[in-house]
Amino acid sequence: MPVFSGTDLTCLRGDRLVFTGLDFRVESGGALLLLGPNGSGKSSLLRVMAGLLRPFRGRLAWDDAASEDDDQHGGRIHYVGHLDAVKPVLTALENLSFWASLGGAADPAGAAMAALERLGVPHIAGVPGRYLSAGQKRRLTLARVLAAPAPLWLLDEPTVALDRAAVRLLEGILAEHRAGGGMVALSTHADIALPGAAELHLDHFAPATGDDVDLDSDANGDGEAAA
Amino acid sequence: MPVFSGTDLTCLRGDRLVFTGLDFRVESGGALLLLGPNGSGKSSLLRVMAGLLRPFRGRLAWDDAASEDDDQHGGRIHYVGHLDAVKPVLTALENLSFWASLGGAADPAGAAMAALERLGVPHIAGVPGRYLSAGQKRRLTLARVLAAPAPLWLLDEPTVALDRAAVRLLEGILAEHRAGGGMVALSTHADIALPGAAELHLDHFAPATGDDVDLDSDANGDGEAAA
Amino acid sequence: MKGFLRLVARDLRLALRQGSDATIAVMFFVLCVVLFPFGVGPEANILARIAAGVIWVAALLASLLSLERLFLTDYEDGSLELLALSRIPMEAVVLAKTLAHWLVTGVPLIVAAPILALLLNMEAAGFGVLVLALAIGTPALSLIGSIGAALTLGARRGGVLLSLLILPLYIPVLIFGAGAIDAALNALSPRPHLLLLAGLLAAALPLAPLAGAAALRQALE
Amino acid sequence: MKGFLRLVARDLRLALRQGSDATIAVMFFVLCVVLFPFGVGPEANILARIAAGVIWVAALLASLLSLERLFLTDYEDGSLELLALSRIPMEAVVLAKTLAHWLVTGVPLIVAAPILALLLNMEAAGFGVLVLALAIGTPALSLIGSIGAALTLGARRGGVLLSLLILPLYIPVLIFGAGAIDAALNALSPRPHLLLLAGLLAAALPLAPLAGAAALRQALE
Amino acid sequence: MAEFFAMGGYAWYVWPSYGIAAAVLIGLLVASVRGLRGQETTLKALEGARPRRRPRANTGNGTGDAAGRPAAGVEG
Amino acid sequence: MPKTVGSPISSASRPSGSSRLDRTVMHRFANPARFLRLSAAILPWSAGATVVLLIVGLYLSLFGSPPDYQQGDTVRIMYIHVPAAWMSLFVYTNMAIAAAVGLVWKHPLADLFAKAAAPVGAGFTAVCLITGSLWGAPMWGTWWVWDARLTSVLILFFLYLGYMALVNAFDSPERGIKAGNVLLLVGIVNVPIIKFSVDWWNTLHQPSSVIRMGGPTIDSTMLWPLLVMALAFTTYFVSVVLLRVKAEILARRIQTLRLSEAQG
Ligand code: HEM
Ligand SMILES: Nc1ncnc2c1ncn2[C@@H]1O[C@H](COP(=O)(O)OP(=O)(O)OP(=O)(O)O)[C@@H](O)[C@H]1O
Ligand SMILES: Nc1ncnc2c1ncn2[C@@H]1O[C@H](COP(=O)(O)OP(=O)(O)OP(=O)(O)O)[C@@H](O)[C@H]1O
Ligand SMILES: [Mg+2]
Ligand SMILES: [Mg+2]
Repeated sequence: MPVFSGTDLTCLRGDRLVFTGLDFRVESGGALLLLGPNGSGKSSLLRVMAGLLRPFRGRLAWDDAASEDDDQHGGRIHYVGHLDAVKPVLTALENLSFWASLGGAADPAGAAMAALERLGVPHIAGVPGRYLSAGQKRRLTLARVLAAPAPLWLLDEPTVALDRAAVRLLEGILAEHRAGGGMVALSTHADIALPGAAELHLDHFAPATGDDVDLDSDANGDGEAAA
Repeated sequence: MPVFSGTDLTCLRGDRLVFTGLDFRVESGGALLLLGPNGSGKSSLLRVMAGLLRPFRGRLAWDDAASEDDDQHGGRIHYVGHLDAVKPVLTALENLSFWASLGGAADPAGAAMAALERLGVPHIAGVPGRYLSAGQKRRLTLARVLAAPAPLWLLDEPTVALDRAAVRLLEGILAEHRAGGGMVALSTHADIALPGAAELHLDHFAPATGDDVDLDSDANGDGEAAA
Repeated sequence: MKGFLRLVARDLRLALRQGSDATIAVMFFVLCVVLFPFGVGPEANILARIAAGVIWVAALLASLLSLERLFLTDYEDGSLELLALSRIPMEAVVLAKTLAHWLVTGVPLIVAAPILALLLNMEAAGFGVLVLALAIGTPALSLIGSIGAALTLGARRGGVLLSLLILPLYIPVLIFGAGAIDAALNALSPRPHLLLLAGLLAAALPLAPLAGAAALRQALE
Repeated sequence: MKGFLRLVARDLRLALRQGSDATIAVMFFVLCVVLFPFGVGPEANILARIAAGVIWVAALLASLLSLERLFLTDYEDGSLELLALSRIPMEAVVLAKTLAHWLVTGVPLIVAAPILALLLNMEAAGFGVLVLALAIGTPALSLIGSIGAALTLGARRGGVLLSLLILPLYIPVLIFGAGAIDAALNALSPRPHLLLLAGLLAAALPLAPLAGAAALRQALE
Repeated sequence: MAEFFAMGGYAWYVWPSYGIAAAVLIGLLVASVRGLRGQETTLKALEGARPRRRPRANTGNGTGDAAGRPAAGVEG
Repeated sequence: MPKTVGSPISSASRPSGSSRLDRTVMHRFANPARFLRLSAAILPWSAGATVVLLIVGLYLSLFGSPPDYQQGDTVRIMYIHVPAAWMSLFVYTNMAIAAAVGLVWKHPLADLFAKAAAPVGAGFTAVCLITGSLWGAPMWGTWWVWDARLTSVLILFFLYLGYMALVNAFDSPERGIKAGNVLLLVGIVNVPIIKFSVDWWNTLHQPSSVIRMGGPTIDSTMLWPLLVMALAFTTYFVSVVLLRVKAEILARRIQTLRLSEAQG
C-alpha cells in the first residue's frame, strides 16, 4: 500500500513565502482536497507534489523514500494543471493517444478512445483541437488521467469550465480510481463531492503577517536584505 | 430606453453550426443569463453580441437600428472574455487607466482607482501586473467595466478564478449597474445571483442532429461533432 | 486623435519599461552585418564594395523580425479585441503601434548604421546618404511590415509564411536605398533614388494601415 | 528509446500537418539569398565571389528563425511540463525535438542550396562541397540553436533575443563552412575545414542536449 | 604645453581615447550610484507606506475584503 | 490578527517563529547582511585606491613615459587600451566562474555578481574596441581590420551584450539570472573555439605581416604606467561591482515588498 507524504514543506516563489510548515499524507484510496483563497498556494503545492517545483524546505516521500531526485516519480503521477497540452492541429484522439503511449499504455489508441467515452465526449475524437470549446478541451485534458495508469492524480481546479454533468462524471471517475487503490489530490474553489477526503486549507500555512513585517523591517533597518 | 436584441441568429464556427434560430432581447435594466453545457455556444454568442464575430445569419439591433456595421457599437459595450489584457510591466492602475481613457472616462486615473476600490483591491494599484494572482487579475479585468461608462456589459464566465467573497461583490456591482438602467449578458456554469434575469439555454438552439449530419458529413466522414 | 496619442504613449512606455527590448533589434542588425566578413572573408575592398547592400539587407531582416511581434502580445492577451471595440478606428491603431515601434527600433538602426559602415570599410562619402536613406526607408519598412504582422495573426497556419511574402514588397525599398548609396559612392547624385524612396513611404503611409486593419479584423473573428 | 521515437514521430506529424511550417525556413533561406543581387547589384563576378558567404549567412539566419519555435508551443500549452514528468529523460526530449526539427527544416536547405549557388553564379567546383558542408553544418546549427531556444523560453521578445545569443556561437560553423567552399573554389583541399566542422558537430551532439535540458528544467520551475 | 596637447600630431586620436575611456568609466559609476540611490529611495518610500497600510489592511479584513483570505476562512 | 490563527508558526510564539523564518530566507542570500557589512568595509579602500592609482597612472602615462620611437605619442593610447583589454577577459572569466558557482552550489551572491559585473565588463570591452580603433587609424590607416584578435574581442563584446539582454528579458529576475548562468557557461566553452577558428580564418585570407601586435619589446618606462593603470582598473571594477551588487540586493527587497503589497 503506497503512501505519499510531505513534511514541513515551505514554498518560496519569486522570493516570497507562499506557505510554510505544511505537512500532508495521502494513503492508498485516500484523497486530499486543497482549499484556500486566490494566491494561497494551491497550484504551487500541486506543482511541488508533481516535482515540477522544488520546495524551498521540507521533503516529499513516497513510501518513506524521498521522492525528490527520484526519476520514477514522474511515472507514478498524472498532473493536470491549468494548461491543456492540446495541439490545435491534432485530433482529440491523436492528442490523447500520444500521452497515453508516453504514459505506458499497452494499446494507446484504444485506451484513449475508452477514456473519451468515459468522459462523455466520444464524438470529439476526430475533431481537431482548435475547434474545441473551453469545456470540451477540459474534458480532453482530464481524459489523460484515464488513458494510462498511474496511482497518484494531481488535479489543479479540474472543474473549471466543466458543466454540471461533467462534474458528476468526474466525481464518479475519482471515486472509482480511489476504490481501486488510487490517490487523488485536487484543488478547487467550486463544490465537488470527494467523500472522506482530507481537507488542507492552504491559508492556514501562510506565513504570518507579523513574520512578513519583521522580515521587511530588519532587512531594511540595518541593511540586511531580501526575503 | 435602449433595447438590445437579436433575431434569428445562426452561428457557424469552423464549418459547424453552433446554434441557429436564436432570438434574444435585453432592455434597460435587464439581464440575460446564458446557460448550457460545454460547447453549446455561450462564448460564441457573447462574441457575436460584441460584434467580434459575424453571425452567419440573423441580425442584431440596438433600438431597432442594425448594430452590425455600426461604428458606435463598440463604444456602447464592455466585453470581458477569457483573456485579461493585463500587461505584466504596467501597474494595475496604469493598466486600468489606459482602458478607462480609451473608454472615454473624464478622469481616467481617478475612475480607475475608484473601480479598484469598488472591487476591493485598492492595495494592488501600484503593483505591476506580473505579480498579481489569478483572482486579483480577474478583479482587475472586471474593474474595467466600472472605470468607463457603457450601457451593455458582456461577461464570459466572470466568476472563474474568483473566490466566494469576490463573487458576492460582483453580484452587487451588477445589481447597481442594472438599477442605473444598464444591461448585462453573462455566461456561467457556476451559481451567481442575477435576480429577474432572463435565462437563455443555448442547448435549446443547437441544430437538430439531422441538420448536423448534413453539414458535417462532408467534412468528417460520419464522426459527427457537436456537444 | 487623443486615443491615437494615448496608444503611442502606452506602447512607448511598454517598450521602455521592458528595457532591453528596444536594443535587441539593433543588436540583430549589427550582428547580421558582422556575420558577413566571416562568410565572405576579411578583404577590405570586397567588403567595401558590398557594404551598402549588406547593411540594407540586414536592416530589412531586422525590421522583419522585430515586426513579427508588433501585434502579437496584444493579440494573445486580448488587448487587441478591446482596441477593436474601442472608439479608435482600427487604421489608427495600426498606425499608432507602427509609429511607436519605429521610434523604438527603427531610430536605433539609423544611429548604428554609420558604425557598421565603418566596420565594412565603406568610404566616408556614403555615410550621409546612408543615414538619410535609412531615415526615409525604415519607416516604409515598418509600415509594409505591419501588414505582414497583422496577416501573421490572422492565418494561424500560413502565418509566418505570409509574413515572408512581405519580403518581396521590401525589395523596392532595398533597391532604391542601396542604389542611393552606390550613387553617392560613385560620385553621382543620390537624389532620384531618395525621391523614389520618399514616394514609397508616401504610398505606404495610407495603404499599410488600411491593409493592416483589414487583416486584424480578420484575425479577431 | 521507444518514447524518443514516438516524440520524433509526433513532432514530424505536427510539422507536416501544419504544412507551411516546414517550408518557411527554406522560403526564408531562398528569399534572403535572392535579396542580395538587389542590394549589391547584379555584377556576376562580385556575386560569385560572395556566393558561399551569402549562402552560409542565409542558412544561419534561416536556422535561427525556425528554431525560435522549437520548444515554444510545447512550453506555452503545457506539453513540455508533461514531457518533463514523462519517462523520457529531458536530454532525450531535446535531442528528439532537435532531430525532428532538423529533418523538417535543415534537409530542405541542403536541397535548395545548389540552386541558389547557381543563381549567384558560383563555380560548379564548389557545389559538392557546399552540399557536404551544409549537411554537416546544419545539424550543428540546430543543436547549438536548441540551447538558445531553451534559454529564451518565457522571455520577452524571444525571437530577436535568440539571435543575439546564438549568432556569436554560430560563428565557428560559419567560418569553417564558408572556408570549405572557398578552399574548393581556390583548388585547395576542403578536407581540414570539413573535419573541423564535423568536430564541432561531434562536440555539440552531447553538449547541446545537456545545456538545453538544464535550461528547460529552469524554464519549468 | 600646447605641444603636449598636440601629442605629436596625434591629438585627435590620443585625447578621444582618454576621453571615451573616462566617459565610459565615469558613466558606469554614475549610473551605478544613481541606480543604488534610486533603489534606496524606492525602498524607503515602500517601507514608509507600510505602517500606514497595515491598519487599512486590517479593517479590510474586518469587512470581508478583497484579497480573499477572510472569505476562505468562511469556507473552511 | 485573524490571519495567523491556526498557523503553526505563529501559534508557537511569534518572535521565535519569525526569526526562524528570517534565518531560512536569509540563508538563500548567503546572509546579505554579512556581505553588506563586508562591502561597506571594502568600498572606501577600493574607491580610494582607484583614485590614487588613476592619478599616478595617468601621470605616468601622459608625462612620465616617453613617446615611442616608432609610434610616437600614439603609444599613450596603450595605457588605456591594454588594461581595458585585460579587464574585458578578466571580467568575463570571473562571471563564468560565478555562474558555475551559482549553478552548482546555488550561491545567490554568485548569481548577483555575474549580473552586476556584466555591464562593467561590457564597458571595458567597448573601451578596448574604441581605443584600439583610434589607435589603428593613425597606425594602420584604417579604423577596423578583420584581424583575428580584433574580431574575437568584438565577439566577446556580443557575448556580454547577449548575456545582459537575456538576464533582463524575463519578468522574474531569478529566471533571467539562471538562464544567464547557463549562457555564460556555454559561452566560456565557446570562447577558445571562437579564438581558434578566428585565428585560422584570418590567416587563411590575410597574412599576419600587416598587423603585428607585438611591436617593440616593452621598456620599463612603459611597463610601469601599464601596470598601474591595470591595477587602477581592477580596483575600479571592484568598487563599482560592490555598488551594483548592493543595488541588486535592494532591488530584490523592493520586489518582495511589492509582492507582499500585492497580497494585501
Ligand atoms: C579595435 C582594435 C583593437 C582591439 C580589439 C585590440 C585588442 C587587444 C587585446 C584583446 C589585447 C590584449 C591581448 C592579451 O594581452 O592577451 C591587446 C593588446 C595590445 N594591443 Fe590591441 N587591439 C586593437 C588595436 C590595436 C592597435 C591599433 C594597436 C597598435 C598599433 C594595438 C596594440 C596593442 C598592444 C601593443 C597590446 C599589448 C600586447 C601585449 O600584451 O603583448 N592594438 N589588444
Ligand atoms: N511564477 C511565479 N513567480 C512568482 N510568484 C508566483 C508565481 N506563480 C505564483 N506566484 C505567487 O505565488 C502565490 C501562490 O500562487 P498559486 O498559483 O499557487 O496560488 P493558488 O492558490 O493556486 O491561487 P488560485 O486560486 O488563484 O489558483 C501567489 O501569491 C502568486 O502571486
Ligand atoms: N475558433 C473556433 N473555430 C471553430 N469552432 C469553434 C471555435 N471555437 C469554438 N468552436 C466550436 O463552437 C462550439 C461552441 O463553442 P463555444 O466556445 O461558444 O462554447 P461554450 O458554450 O462557450 O462552451 P464552454 O462552456 O465549454 O465554454 C463548440 O462546439 C466548439 O467546438
Ligand atoms: Mg491555482
Ligand atoms: Mg465558453
